[in-house]
Amino acid sequence: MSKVIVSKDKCKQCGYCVKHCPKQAISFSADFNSSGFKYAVVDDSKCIACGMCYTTCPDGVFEITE
Amino acid sequence: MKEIVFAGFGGQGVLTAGLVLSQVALFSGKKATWMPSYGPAMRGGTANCTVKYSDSRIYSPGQEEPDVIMALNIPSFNKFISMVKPGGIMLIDSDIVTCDTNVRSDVKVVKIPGTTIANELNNPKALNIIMLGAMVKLMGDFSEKEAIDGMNDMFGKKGKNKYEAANTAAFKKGYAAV
Amino acid sequence: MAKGKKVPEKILRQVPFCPGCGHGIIVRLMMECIEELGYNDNVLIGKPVGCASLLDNALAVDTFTGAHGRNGASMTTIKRLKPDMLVVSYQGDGDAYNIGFSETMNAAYRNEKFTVITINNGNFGMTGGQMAWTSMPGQVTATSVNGRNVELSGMPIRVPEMIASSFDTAYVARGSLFTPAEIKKTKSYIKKAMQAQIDGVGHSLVEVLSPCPTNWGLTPLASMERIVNELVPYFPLGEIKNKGGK
Amino acid sequence: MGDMVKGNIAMGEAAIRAGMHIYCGYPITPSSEVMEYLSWRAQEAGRQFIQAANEGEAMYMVYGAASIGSRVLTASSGLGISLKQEGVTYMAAADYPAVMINVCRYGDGLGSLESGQTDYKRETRGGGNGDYRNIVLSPSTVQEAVDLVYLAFDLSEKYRNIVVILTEGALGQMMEDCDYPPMKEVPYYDWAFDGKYTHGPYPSQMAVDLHAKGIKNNEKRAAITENEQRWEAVGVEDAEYVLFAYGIPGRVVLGIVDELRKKGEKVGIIRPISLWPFPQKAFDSINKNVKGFISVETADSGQMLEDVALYAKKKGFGNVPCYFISSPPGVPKSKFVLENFEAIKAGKVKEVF
Repeated sequence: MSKVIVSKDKCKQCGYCVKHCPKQAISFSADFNSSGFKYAVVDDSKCIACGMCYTTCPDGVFEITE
Repeated sequence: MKEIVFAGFGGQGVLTAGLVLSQVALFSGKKATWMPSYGPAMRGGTANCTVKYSDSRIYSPGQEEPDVIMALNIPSFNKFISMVKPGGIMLIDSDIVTCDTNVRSDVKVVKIPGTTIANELNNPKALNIIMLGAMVKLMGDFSEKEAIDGMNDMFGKKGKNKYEAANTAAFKKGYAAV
Repeated sequence: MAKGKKVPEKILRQVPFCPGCGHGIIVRLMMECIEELGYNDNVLIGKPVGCASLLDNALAVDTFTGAHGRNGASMTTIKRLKPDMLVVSYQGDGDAYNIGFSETMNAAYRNEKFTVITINNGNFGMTGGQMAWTSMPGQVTATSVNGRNVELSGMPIRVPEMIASSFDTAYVARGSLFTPAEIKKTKSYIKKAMQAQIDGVGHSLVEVLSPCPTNWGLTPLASMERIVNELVPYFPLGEIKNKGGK
Repeated sequence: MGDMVKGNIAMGEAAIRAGMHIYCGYPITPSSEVMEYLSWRAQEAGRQFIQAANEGEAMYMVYGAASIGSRVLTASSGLGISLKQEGVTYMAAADYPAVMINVCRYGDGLGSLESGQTDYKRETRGGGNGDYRNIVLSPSTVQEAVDLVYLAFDLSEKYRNIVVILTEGALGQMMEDCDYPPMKEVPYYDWAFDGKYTHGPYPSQMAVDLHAKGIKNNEKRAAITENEQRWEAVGVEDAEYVLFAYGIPGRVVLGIVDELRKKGEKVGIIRPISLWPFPQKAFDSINKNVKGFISVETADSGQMLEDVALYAKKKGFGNVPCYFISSPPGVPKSKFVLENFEAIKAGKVKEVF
């Protein structure tokens, strides 16, 4: 079963993943990461591990495990 | 040490004639330098080169006070006649340099009808070699055979063996003309 | 159907590009292509002057530090002396099309068998958003504060089309990043460009329309919208030339 | 005995013999024969050759070629070398080796096509922005040009430094016989990019401590200064006047000194072969009671003269007047130099330093 791992401290809050997630499974956190950004949070119950977030992310925040 | 200037207009082969003389000098165990005029002079107008040869180290390769000058057109004669060393020689093609050559009493002007000889040989491009033959005779530093061997060796290395007979004939005519 | 996806191991660290900057995506695509083509241990990337300078120490492959605009020349000799090496020149539009126009065009003119990836973000990013030859008519930049006046500065330059139509090169394409599908297409262009080099077909160039949210004064998402609405109509996407493999 | 060969062509052949892998250049009188020769000779010898769109592009080709550890040569003249300077300073920043031949033409800007020595300051001081020096070697005969080009590749690699062969139009264009050194096949240097990331990151200037690197480079420059001074000296031990001249004027002045000494005049010459490092050790043999130093240059402003004065001071000759003889474009005439020398001796010329 695939799963998404989020490196929250790499996130710069651009929002590309939020926009392009086909399941609307990604939202921004309420708190801030170490760089001061609200970071991407994945709702595992909605995620299908399609990898769109990996594809659109400029900062290598997402890893999809096999 | 001897200093010789070869001067004419571009295409007459004066640079080549000078090179042959320098190569002949090397061939006979001397040191030699060849210094061309270059740049704008290559593209029309007069062309000239300075050849020096010596039994010992040659310091300046440049024009200082030539022992002999070969002039193959009037502008070259006019430009260089004042430069010849007192007692030196001005060698001219009398077919081309038709101006008054009686300019300096301390310089011997040697006139060769080079163009006429070249036409007789049916080889108008050989003017430079004919004049070179005369030059070598005047210098007296190299035998006729030594010079012809050196010349043919040089052209042979450039892959121009096919002109050997014609060059040899031209050289001999010039050598015999003084 | 799900497959694992991980940033290539040759990317050592996150690069400090601005939030939403397209460089991060394009660098990843480039490194994915190098890895997938099996060239991780036989590759040299030409790094330019500009925002891509931030790649310092970020990539675990040989990375040549070029002079501003001149990598078209430097990559030429590297590729000629090391013909089996994959040589990729990663350049911004200011680097490749402004200051390095001569080197870029001359390398293409000679059909040098290396790959150029140019990031077209319509301005000079690193120096603070000045006008580039790729800036759009009317675009406000640090050196065109009233909007680019094409009467004085000419219309935006389309170098890929110039190269494709003028020189006997192997592959030219233009991609963008505004949807996952466009990103995947762009990756396929980069891969085909590298393959053209590997096959010895000739010079290849891929331009990528990329957002510069910081200097455009837009959010990342609005920047992507601008690309769709304003840039794509002038800089059409797709393969411009493909001579095919050997 | 070799055949008569043009200086430019002899230098091209010497580079091939030295294991040059690639030549990148753009033609300019009076250096073009280096390139014309290598355009076919490089291929014949299994090496490479590129005609660039301009001198700057050629220098960035040199930069790329050096980065993968190849032996690379470029040649140009005067203003062409000016165009290369951005690349030269990048090369210095990266500590990349290369050999660059300047067949100097006379003058500022476009200058003339005639032979000159007006680029001395540019070559010996670096030429581009920053804080570096190129090793500069200057031959006075075709044979010496061959030997120095051959040596230059080794020095360049040893010190990871550009070596400039600063010669003149006259030497590039003239012919003399020479013997060539043996043919070398040299592998690419192993410190360079090999595509495998063998040496780890190679950061740009912005990512390194430039001051620390500069201090380290001072050590390199000190080693070069200690090890690489080259010169020819005649008659300096008892000389009342010592003339300084390099390149073609160097051989002309050697002749003058030879002639004067035969007449019993106490005159000497130092002919620098390395211009940077300047051969300051040559001062150690000079007569302590020398009356004057005279720099003879095919230039108007006395460029090497400044180095003569500088090192005279360093070597304890600070009170010895330094004179300048400015020779017009071309090969200096012995008579002209002699007349000027006589005028200096007669006290008719004011010293510059």
